[in-house]
Amino acid sequence: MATQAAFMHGSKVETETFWGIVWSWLTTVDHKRIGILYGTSAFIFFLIGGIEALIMRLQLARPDNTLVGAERFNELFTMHGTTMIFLAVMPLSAAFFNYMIPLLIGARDVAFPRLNALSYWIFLSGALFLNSSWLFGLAPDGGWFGYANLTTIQFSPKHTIDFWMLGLQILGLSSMLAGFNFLVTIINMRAPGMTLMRMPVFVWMSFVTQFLLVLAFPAITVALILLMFDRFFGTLFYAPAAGADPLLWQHLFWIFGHPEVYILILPAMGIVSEVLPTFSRKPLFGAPVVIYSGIMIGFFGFGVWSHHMFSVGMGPVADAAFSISTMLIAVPTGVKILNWIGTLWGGSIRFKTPLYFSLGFIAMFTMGGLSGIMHASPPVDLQQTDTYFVVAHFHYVLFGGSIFGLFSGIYYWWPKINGKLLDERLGLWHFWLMMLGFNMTFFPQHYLGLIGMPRRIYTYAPDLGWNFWNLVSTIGAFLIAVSLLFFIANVIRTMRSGPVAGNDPWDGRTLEWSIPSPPPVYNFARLPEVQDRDDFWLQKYGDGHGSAPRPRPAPVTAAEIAAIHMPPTSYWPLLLGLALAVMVSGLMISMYQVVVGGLLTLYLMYKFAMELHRPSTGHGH
Amino acid sequence: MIQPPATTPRPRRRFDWSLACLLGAVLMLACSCSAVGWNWDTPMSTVMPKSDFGKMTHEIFMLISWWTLGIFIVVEVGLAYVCWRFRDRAGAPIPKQVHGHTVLEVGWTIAFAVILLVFAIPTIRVIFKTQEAPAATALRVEVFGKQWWWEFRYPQFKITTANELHLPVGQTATFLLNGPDVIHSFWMPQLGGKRDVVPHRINHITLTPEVPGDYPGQCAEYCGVSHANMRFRVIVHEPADFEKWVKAQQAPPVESTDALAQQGKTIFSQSTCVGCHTITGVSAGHIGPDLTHFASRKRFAGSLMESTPDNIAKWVENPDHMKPGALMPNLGMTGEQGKALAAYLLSLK
Amino acid sequence: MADQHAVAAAATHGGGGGHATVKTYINVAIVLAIITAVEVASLYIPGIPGPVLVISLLAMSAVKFFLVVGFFMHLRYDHPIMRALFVGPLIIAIAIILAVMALFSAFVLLPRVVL
Amino acid sequence: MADHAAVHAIHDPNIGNTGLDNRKVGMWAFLGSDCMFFGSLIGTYLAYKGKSISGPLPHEVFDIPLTSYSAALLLASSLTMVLALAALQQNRLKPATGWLFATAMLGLHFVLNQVYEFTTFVLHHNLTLSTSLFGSSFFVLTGFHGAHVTGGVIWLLILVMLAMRGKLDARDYTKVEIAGLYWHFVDIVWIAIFTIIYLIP
Repeated sequence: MATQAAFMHGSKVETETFWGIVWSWLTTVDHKRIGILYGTSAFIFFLIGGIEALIMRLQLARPDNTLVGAERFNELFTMHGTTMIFLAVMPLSAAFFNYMIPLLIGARDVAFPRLNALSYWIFLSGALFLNSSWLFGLAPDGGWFGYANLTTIQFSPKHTIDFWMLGLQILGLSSMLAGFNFLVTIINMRAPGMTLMRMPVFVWMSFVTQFLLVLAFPAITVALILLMFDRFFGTLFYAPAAGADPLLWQHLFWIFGHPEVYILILPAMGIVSEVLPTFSRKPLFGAPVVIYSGIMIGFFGFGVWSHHMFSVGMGPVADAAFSISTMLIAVPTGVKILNWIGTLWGGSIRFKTPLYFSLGFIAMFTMGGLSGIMHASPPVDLQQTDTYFVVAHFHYVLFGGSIFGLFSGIYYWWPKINGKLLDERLGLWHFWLMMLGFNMTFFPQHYLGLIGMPRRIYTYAPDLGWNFWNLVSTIGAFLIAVSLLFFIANVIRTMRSGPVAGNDPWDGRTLEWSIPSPPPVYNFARLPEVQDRDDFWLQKYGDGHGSAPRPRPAPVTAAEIAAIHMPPTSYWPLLLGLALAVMVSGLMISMYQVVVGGLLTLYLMYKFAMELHRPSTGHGH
Repeated sequence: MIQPPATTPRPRRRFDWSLACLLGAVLMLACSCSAVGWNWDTPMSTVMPKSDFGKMTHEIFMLISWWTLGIFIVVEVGLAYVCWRFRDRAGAPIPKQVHGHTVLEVGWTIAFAVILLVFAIPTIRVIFKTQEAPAATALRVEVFGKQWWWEFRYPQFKITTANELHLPVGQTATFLLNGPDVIHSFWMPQLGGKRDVVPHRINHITLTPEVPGDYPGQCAEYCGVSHANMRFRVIVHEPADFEKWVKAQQAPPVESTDALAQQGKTIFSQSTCVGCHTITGVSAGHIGPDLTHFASRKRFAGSLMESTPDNIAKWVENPDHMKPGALMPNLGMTGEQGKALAAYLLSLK
Repeated sequence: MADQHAVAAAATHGGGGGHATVKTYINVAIVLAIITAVEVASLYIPGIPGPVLVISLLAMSAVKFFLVVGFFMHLRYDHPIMRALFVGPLIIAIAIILAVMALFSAFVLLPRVVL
Repeated sequence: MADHAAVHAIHDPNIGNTGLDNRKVGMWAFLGSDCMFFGSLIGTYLAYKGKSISGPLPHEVFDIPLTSYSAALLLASSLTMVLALAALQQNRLKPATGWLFATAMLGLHFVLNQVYEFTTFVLHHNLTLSTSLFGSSFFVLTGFHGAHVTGGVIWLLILVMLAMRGKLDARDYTKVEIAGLYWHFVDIVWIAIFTIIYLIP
């Protein structure tokens, strides 16, 4: 390992001194390290978003409460939504894309390693930019959906919306760059023999997600650009007095926003589709159907956006059309759930923490999906939209779904990433407390919504029958917080003294379990020849229809390892991420800063592009 | 690099009693909480429809609810059963590697599609039914959602009022929704809804209240600082009572001869109040609520507070303190002036 | 769409698959120039009914679009993956433009009252 | 392309297991994404078409002959771009550099035409970003296209510079090819804008 580590960076420096280690992380282009950076940042932002949620729940614990005022509450729900979506769930998924996709497809890295680093640094600069608004007392307060024309300069004259609007553009850029990178990686870097239909289902769901990322973000980018021009340069896109229709924002936003929902859930579905087969020791039931369902969901995802807008008065024809398309999209989703249960059927189910979280995913996501069908019917949706019923619905999808799925992935792949197994006992405490806390928080919100509690209100009157279940919901939220303490304790304990995992602690089915934990920098000393979706399982056990396990390949020689070429480190991605933040923040400070930052960004882009042009004559590390 | 299949017998897992006890305790707590009851008949309940619109909505809601509840139970019980039945047993062989079942896949895809068809047909019927053009006899009410209060105008009666909507029972009413500032949403949970108030676009919603009563309503689209405080009330009258209300609103306001009230009137007419508020015969401002019959309304300021002398005095002293972000400026009124204004306003029956 | 033009081009230039030659490029450019000229000229011809004009303009620009994509961008010679990566999003984009247009002209349901 | 890939498969980290070049696949993915970007902008323009309540109307300000000339410039630049690539493939560096330079100059001419057009609108027709919905949506849509062209011109000029310094030859075919893909895309966006915004009444 020591020789590998030295080899990894292609030079003698670092891994010795503290600053050497820091520098090696700042300049890394290794997909695994970038994955860890994404995961760690995302978890921190998850905690920040969680604290915002806890303060909101405290405010709502009783009627006419005065813990935080109206302005602060509006900031909290705006930042909670924005943080959880863009800074927690998406980057946590990105962490898995980064770390696992190359391992699952048998590649040594992503297609564009430096672009990958660039995505991360742009993400981080956008995330810090957005959250720096708290320091200036200018936290965004327009809602994560930022409906125009409330966000125009007339109704939001302070810089609050600017932080949100510019921060989201930076984050969108990061997501799109990562999206292109993973699209190319998945299309072009699969190991020999891994046809598209032999690709693990997590990779498939990620593949669909990347399409959604690169096709949905342009729509919100345009919406945000129009808003930016309205706020800074006096255009009239969202000015009703000039004949504009503020619904333009809603359409552009939800053309992005609905695919975004699938961007948040599909990776978790992919994780569940890996975890269930491993722990029931059976292949995924109807894998092609699960894959096609994912594709259908992705495709239809672009045709249902207006179901977020049934109350705006689109007219009966549009209401009916979007209602039907929304109901259609429920079919592939339901099919997936039954296929997961079919995977468990007839298996030999080993109850380990990752599986608990995956089972939790199925149980809770089912509920979120079913309440979603209710909103697909516009008349019902008219009563439920903008009430706590919807809050309950999408938390069942995004918390009960995405977060449970992502935690399943964390427990599942932790030994691969860190070489040590997380503690099962603490893991179960985490799971059960989270499950209880989650249901205690969000189940009563269905009821609260049905008896008329609207969303986004910082206070309510005491005589509406909402008091008791709001209190229960608040207690549940704190239970979730406690469950996360168990997770953090688990992580700390495992880092100090966890059992060593070995290559294949779960008796896994896919390629990542065939290599050491943690994997060497080049992942695969020899690129695998893939014959099946569960290739590693077949190597170990044969296909169960008489074919014998494959003979073990010859040991890898030192010469083979020495011949592997890995890309050198690069500091341009980091600098480029910083320059972009300088340019964008200039919009709120001075146009000179925008120009200087813009020229700097262009220059750094040039340097970035030229770094590997003719590497033989360039600075060979 | 490939390891041989694990053949060592797995140790029997220790049962975690502390976790089980905790789970049991919380579960019992949850059950007892549920025993407190789920009271559906609350002031803003969406499941106690009091109009034709609400009832049509509710029927579909109940249809989908029962079906989805059924599916939910089947899936969850099925999941639990599968987990129990196929749990790993010591020394069990590798299970049969089943890859799928085409007939099953086709079967449940069709089943889902059929169930959704059951939802889609009544849905589409109700969509078109509730969005028909209203009859000419329908009562027209113009609804203006403003940051953060509601204005209601009855063009055929030439009445303008605020935060209190009066409707006759059994008569179809069409609401024309409009607003001068940002997007709001007009929602009367017990009567049905909601429909967004989008600036410079006329939206409409038509319904027939069927039960007299006093129902709360609220803005349902986030509209800025005091979104939570943008409430209103709907009073559904018997037709005769509605007539009476219309007559009273059309009449000029009755002024009190009380000295304090007269003092209040002087303050009102000599201050900037007149720039924003209308009181027939006194002022003609259009930015704030019409105050002509202020005392006929039980609540004020986005239906936030009861119209008591104390509340009104506090409000005019510092509106922002009572309703964060209130657009009515702080006019620097003293406590005395506030009391006088309250007396005057409460005399405007 | 691209295939139809490919067929037409193959007939004209006698070259099927493989690389486009310089001669092909020049021929395509000539066709593009002619179509553009016809497009602009059609604006100045009086008496063309509106819908006919709109449809023919759209058709002509679609032909130009796919000529450039197919020949200059080599898409007709390239791997199907490239085609999928471009044509798929293009279809979604066009569908969304059409849907947005429909949604924006179907809104006002009742006459506007004057504020 | 297949034989091209086979030669480089061993050495070139940009060639994937499908034999395709990563950068080219990436560029096509980006162009697909950019379709959505311009699709949203064009959708916005069309949604607001005819909704302006003041200011000049499109047909009052458009200078069709000038814009047709601009359209012809971009089409011509697409031709010079493929000629540059054809020359580069045969490693005829001088003509390749020349055609690349010609492409950049045609692009620059287009941008200058647009600057002139915008200036005329502002000075002679009183049409600015804040005049009307038409002003807003027209300037933002065509402005973003112009920004794309400007970016392309800079890209091409960098390639020309590299070629003049002897740092660009047939080995860099793919680098020039993806620049070309981007350039042609900018051209086809203009084909759409020209018809939808300028020509259709």
